[in-house]
Amino acid sequence: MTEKNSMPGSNSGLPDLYRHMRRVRTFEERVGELFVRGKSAGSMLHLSVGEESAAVGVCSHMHDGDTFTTHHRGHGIFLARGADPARMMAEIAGKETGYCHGKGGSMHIADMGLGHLGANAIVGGGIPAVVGAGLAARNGKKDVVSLAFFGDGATGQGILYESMNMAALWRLPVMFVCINNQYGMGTRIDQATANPRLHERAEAFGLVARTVDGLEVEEVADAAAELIAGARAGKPAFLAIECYRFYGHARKDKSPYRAEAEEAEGRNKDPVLRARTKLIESGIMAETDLDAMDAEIAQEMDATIDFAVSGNEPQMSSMFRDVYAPEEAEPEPVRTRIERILARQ
Amino acid sequence: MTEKNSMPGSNSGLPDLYRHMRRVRTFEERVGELFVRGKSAGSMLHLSVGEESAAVGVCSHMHDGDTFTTHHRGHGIFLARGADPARMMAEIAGKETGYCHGKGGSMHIADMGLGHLGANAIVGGGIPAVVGAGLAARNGKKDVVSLAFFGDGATGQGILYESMNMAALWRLPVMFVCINNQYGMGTRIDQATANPRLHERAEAFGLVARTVDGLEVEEVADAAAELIAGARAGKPAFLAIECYRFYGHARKDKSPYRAEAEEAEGRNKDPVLRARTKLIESGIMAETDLDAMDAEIAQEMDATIDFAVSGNEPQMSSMFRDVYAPEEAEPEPVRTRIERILARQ
Amino acid sequence: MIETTYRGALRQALTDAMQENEAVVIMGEEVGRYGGAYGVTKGLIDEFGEDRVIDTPISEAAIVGAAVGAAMAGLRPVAELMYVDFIGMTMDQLANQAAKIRYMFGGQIGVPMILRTQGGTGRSAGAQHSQSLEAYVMHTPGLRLAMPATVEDAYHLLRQAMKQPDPVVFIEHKGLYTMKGELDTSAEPAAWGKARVMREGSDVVIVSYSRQLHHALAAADTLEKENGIQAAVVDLRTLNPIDFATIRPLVEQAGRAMVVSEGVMTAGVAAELAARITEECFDYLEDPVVRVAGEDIPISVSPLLEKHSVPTPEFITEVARMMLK
Amino acid sequence: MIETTYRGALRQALTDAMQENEAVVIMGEEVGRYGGAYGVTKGLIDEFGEDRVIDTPISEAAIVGAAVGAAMAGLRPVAELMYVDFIGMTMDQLANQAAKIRYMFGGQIGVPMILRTQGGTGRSAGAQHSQSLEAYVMHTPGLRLAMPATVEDAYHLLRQAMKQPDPVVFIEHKGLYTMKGELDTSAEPAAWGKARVMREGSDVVIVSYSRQLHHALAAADTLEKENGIQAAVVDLRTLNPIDFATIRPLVEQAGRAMVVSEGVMTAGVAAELAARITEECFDYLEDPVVRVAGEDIPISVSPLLEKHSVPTPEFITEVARMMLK
Ligand SMILES: Cc1ncc(C[n+]2csc(CCOP(=O)(O)OP(=O)(O)O)c2C)c(N)n1
Ligand SMILES: Cc1ncc(C[n+]2csc(CCOP(=O)(O)OP(=O)(O)O)c2C)c(N)n1
Ligand SMILES: [Mg+2]
Ligand SMILES: [Mg+2]
Repeated sequence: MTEKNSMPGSNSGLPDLYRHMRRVRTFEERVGELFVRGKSAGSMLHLSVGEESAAVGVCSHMHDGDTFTTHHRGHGIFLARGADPARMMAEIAGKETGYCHGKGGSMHIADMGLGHLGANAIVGGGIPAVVGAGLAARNGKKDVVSLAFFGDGATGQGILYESMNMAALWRLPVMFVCINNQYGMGTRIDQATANPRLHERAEAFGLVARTVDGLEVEEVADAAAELIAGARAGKPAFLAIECYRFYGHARKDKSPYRAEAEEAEGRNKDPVLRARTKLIESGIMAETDLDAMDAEIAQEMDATIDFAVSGNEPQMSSMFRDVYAPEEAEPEPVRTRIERILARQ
Repeated sequence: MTEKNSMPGSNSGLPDLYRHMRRVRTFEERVGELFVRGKSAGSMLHLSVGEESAAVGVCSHMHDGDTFTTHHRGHGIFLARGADPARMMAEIAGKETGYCHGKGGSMHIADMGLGHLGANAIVGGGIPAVVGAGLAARNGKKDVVSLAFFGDGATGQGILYESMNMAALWRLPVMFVCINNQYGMGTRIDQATANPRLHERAEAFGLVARTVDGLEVEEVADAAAELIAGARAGKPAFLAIECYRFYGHARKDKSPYRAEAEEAEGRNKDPVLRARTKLIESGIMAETDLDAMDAEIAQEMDATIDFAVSGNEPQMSSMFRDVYAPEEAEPEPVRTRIERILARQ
Repeated sequence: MIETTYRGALRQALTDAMQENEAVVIMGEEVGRYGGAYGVTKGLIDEFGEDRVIDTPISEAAIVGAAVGAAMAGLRPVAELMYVDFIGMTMDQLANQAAKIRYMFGGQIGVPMILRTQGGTGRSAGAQHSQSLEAYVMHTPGLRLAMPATVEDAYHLLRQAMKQPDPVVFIEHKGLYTMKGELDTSAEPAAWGKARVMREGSDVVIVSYSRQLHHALAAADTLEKENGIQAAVVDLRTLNPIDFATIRPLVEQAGRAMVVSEGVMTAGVAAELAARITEECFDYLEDPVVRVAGEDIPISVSPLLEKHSVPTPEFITEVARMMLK
Repeated sequence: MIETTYRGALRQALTDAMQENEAVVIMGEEVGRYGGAYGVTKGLIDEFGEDRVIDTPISEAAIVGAAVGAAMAGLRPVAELMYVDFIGMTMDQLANQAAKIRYMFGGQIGVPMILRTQGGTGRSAGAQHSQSLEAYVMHTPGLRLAMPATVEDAYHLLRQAMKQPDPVVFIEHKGLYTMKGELDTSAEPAAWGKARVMREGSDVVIVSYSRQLHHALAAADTLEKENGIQAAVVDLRTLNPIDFATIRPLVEQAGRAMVVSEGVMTAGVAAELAARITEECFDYLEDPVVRVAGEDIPISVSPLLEKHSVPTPEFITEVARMMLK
């Protein structure tokens, strides 16, 4: 369906991981710009800056045919899995040219071609779908895995435990990926639970469970490799990735509930910068090469804004489309109904 | 509100525990009879035979002012907490003379006077209420505890985890009591989860958690004493009690999904018989005294059937009562509405 | 042509669909070894195995959510909700996910799943096991809604539902499972979405569905015998899509219509039917469309109160007489 | 008399109630330190402390369930559901527990809790954050339902709701928070359950509530100015209880009625209003009661599609003109 951006089928090393993280970072920065320019559809834009290693580390071990669901802060994951950033940006702008023709927006992007079963604006809402995808894989004896990505806040939702229990019980090829950025809106994880060692819950349901530090993308990728391989073999898994939400909850939130010192420390845990430094220090890549890569990415992402801004608004006639399958009648518009009844037709 | 049957404020020893267990057992047998005589309201009667130690052991450490919620198999708990078995039986028969005037039935008995915030026909439905009761206790600085009783099947419900998380987070005087009778309808616990060590889940949320063998009522009572005391002091707890559901799920179910050998073994774990034997063997009570006690209980429980059967049906006029508070207008009956509109009034 | 029951017809529909299509799976509480709380799926696990008849934990929300994912991933799940009363736990997955996925994602994919469940009164099952909650579903764009009243439809409507490209909530009535009837599985059923005129009559039109259809038919008999009143009776069969084309000429002829639903009256299915019939047939109506529906109260366990909390044949008869007085 | 906003009036109502009654607690996601997703509870945690303004985990079902238990145990909880769109997760606790406890338990106890939430379109928030789901609540006996449209009612209706003996779902509109208006907190408000005639008019009666009331008022202005049409406009204020006594004489006089609701049309609030007005005023109606309601579709994130998915002032105006042509 969609042309995929080169995403390695296995962890092909730090340069690639860096490149993908940089793409996510830059994309999110452009989303912020889109908003500032007044061109986004609404302000419910949740940037994943600071969480790039989770998206990129995990997705680096996903294969063709694998499926996944994401949450409201899912741009990075989708991009890391190979999405077209221009169509993403257009969707975020609510345009016809976006992935969902302007109906979904930032929180409801999907691409069946890439196995993206959908982002979700309901915290926890996308989690159980992977159980179903896991059943489909099992019954079809397909060697695929299905991953649910969600935030630490979703651990407040009962449906996570219902889903983990099912996955463990049926030994499904499923993995639960909790991106623990320490906050659900203004609530710090220790204000939301008495035990923030989230993987212990998964263990109690019989899953293979780990927590990794998101600062190191290679650690994330290694943990993901191991757990995903296990999940494919019928050992469903849970991976918590510790990171920090660099900015506010949504575009307008300035996080007044966080101390400056805490924020500064949190933003120090920058997986993108860390990978860059490592590449240079270990001599794998020269700073100038990295600068060139970054510049190329910046260009690519600049273009997404142009694409988004220049795209058409959805046609009014599309409003009644896709409530039901194309072969079905569309819902009768209120106007038609009223004209009809007043005309006694 | 209601006169309480003597239920010791603390574990006053095996004779009392036995007596209360026997009362539960005999009551449930009479419920079975009521059904056979065609006098119960419906057939959704879930007998707690085999689970008496859970009800009695835990309730022996509840005090005045404590509150609790129960599940669909809650007769025994309510009785152990001091309910009037005659009004219970009348409710089970759907009579005006029952606890809820025939509106609730077996699965919806409650008595605010005894702190019984209600039985529930929704698996897991009564669990979160204890979090609220715990908040009320905390805010009111009352030295009371609130207990949620539920079955192993309710561990499939996400709301249990949401509730446990809140209780642990806010250090509420709350205890979760899981009566693990090994089955949820026809589903054995190991067919419902990959890890049947249920207390591990509670631990993972930060609760104090234990599993005890329900065969020994004194063990249940001791564990309850300790955990309830902790809960009162702000250490919310979870207690799983292992037992066996002697009969079918509801009155009509003959449990064809269970092997006879398994059932025989399960029914061997009889907490009532065990306590009786212990009383005799340890010389605490003579068999004749126990026989006399049993006979007295049998008589008491026989009378409940008479009370239930001879009670009045609810008045038709009560149908619209108690949807809202008494001072509010009752809902307009359909008949009144139709008469009114056809008469153009 | 075989003689069977509503339950038997449902089971036959599931069996035939599973034989025809490997992708069909059944999932829910007690659907396998137990055979379903009302016995509809009895024996299916033996025939189709545990991978296709899946006993789940008691996790209604995740059952529906898993069915959504399964449907997106290529299966044709038939999820069972033991009682429609439990729909509250599933409403997010049903209304925010299943119903909206096709639309939100710009038509990329549909969610061809069934949620089979049952509702209604009649078993003294109390306030949380006796409800008729189809209005919640009908009010949710994106969800189809089918409610079979007859043995024929228990089979054919379920078969049709299982071929729909969009999610269908399929609500049976607990009071109908033992109802007997003739079934021709190879007969051409009424089209999906078409109502069925069960009885002609030019004095009043009674529009109903599910178990209340039988109350309406019984009332129509009495009305004919005792009062010479000719009542047309329509079985809606599906509430989404809904077929007013069939109802309209009948109401225009009779000038009087009554809608009968077991759901509570206020903001329920009866309100929609009454509003819509009024819109379509306004100039022909002698009286407002009369709503005979469930009382605006919870259902009691007392059999006496339970019975009178929803329309009875006697009450339908009486209302028709009032209308034609 | 103070000049404030809808948001400010809500906050004032909460503040006054909390000062008056120790038992009042607020609980929900982000109600404390964050001050509420829409800022309604800002500052309350500083004034009343963490024990009375309780930040919860993201657990909608348990929030409502805990409020039920708290109400039964003597508190007066005001639970907040951040978006009414999340009501699906709470429907079991709301409809099977809160709504039915008094009845099931034979009147032993009530559940005097509030569920405060907000709904509606206007912020490009997409299909899962823009709905108007009041019909689910209105269809559930035992639940009261209040939906303030004005600054006055943001205060007075909430204060009244907090004195009700039964559970009240209180739905604000996200598009109204910044609306300014005058508020006299000591004024005698319209009685709980009474509708308010916002504007007299003998040509057509427009019945509405929440934000659509303002669309109706704008339309009425235009109709008067441009067409000399006199539209009466009624603000229902509460949908349970609901006040037809106020509406009836207006409709009988005008002979034409339009109901305006942001919720989707089918089986929604507009259906109940249309059915009920027809029942009450049948002989006086020149036309069927016209339902101007949300389209039977999910809400798009595209501002253009979003806007036209629900009634606009222009559309209401146009429909009134069609009715009076
Ligand atoms: C069911 C539900 N409840 C509440 C919200 C409002 N909300 C949106 S995001 C969010 C915080 C989620 O935190 P987390 O899961 O940690 O994700 P993060 O935003 O940190 O990425 C909340 C409360 C929602 N969208 N859905
Ligand atoms: C929400 C919900 N789902 C399903 C049911 C049907 N049901 C009633 S009892 C039961 C089994 C419950 O098992 P458990 O919790 O172990 O209690 P037990 O019956 O063993 O005492 C089921 C599935 C229900 N009443 N409520
Ligand atoms: Mg977070
Ligand atoms: Mg059990």
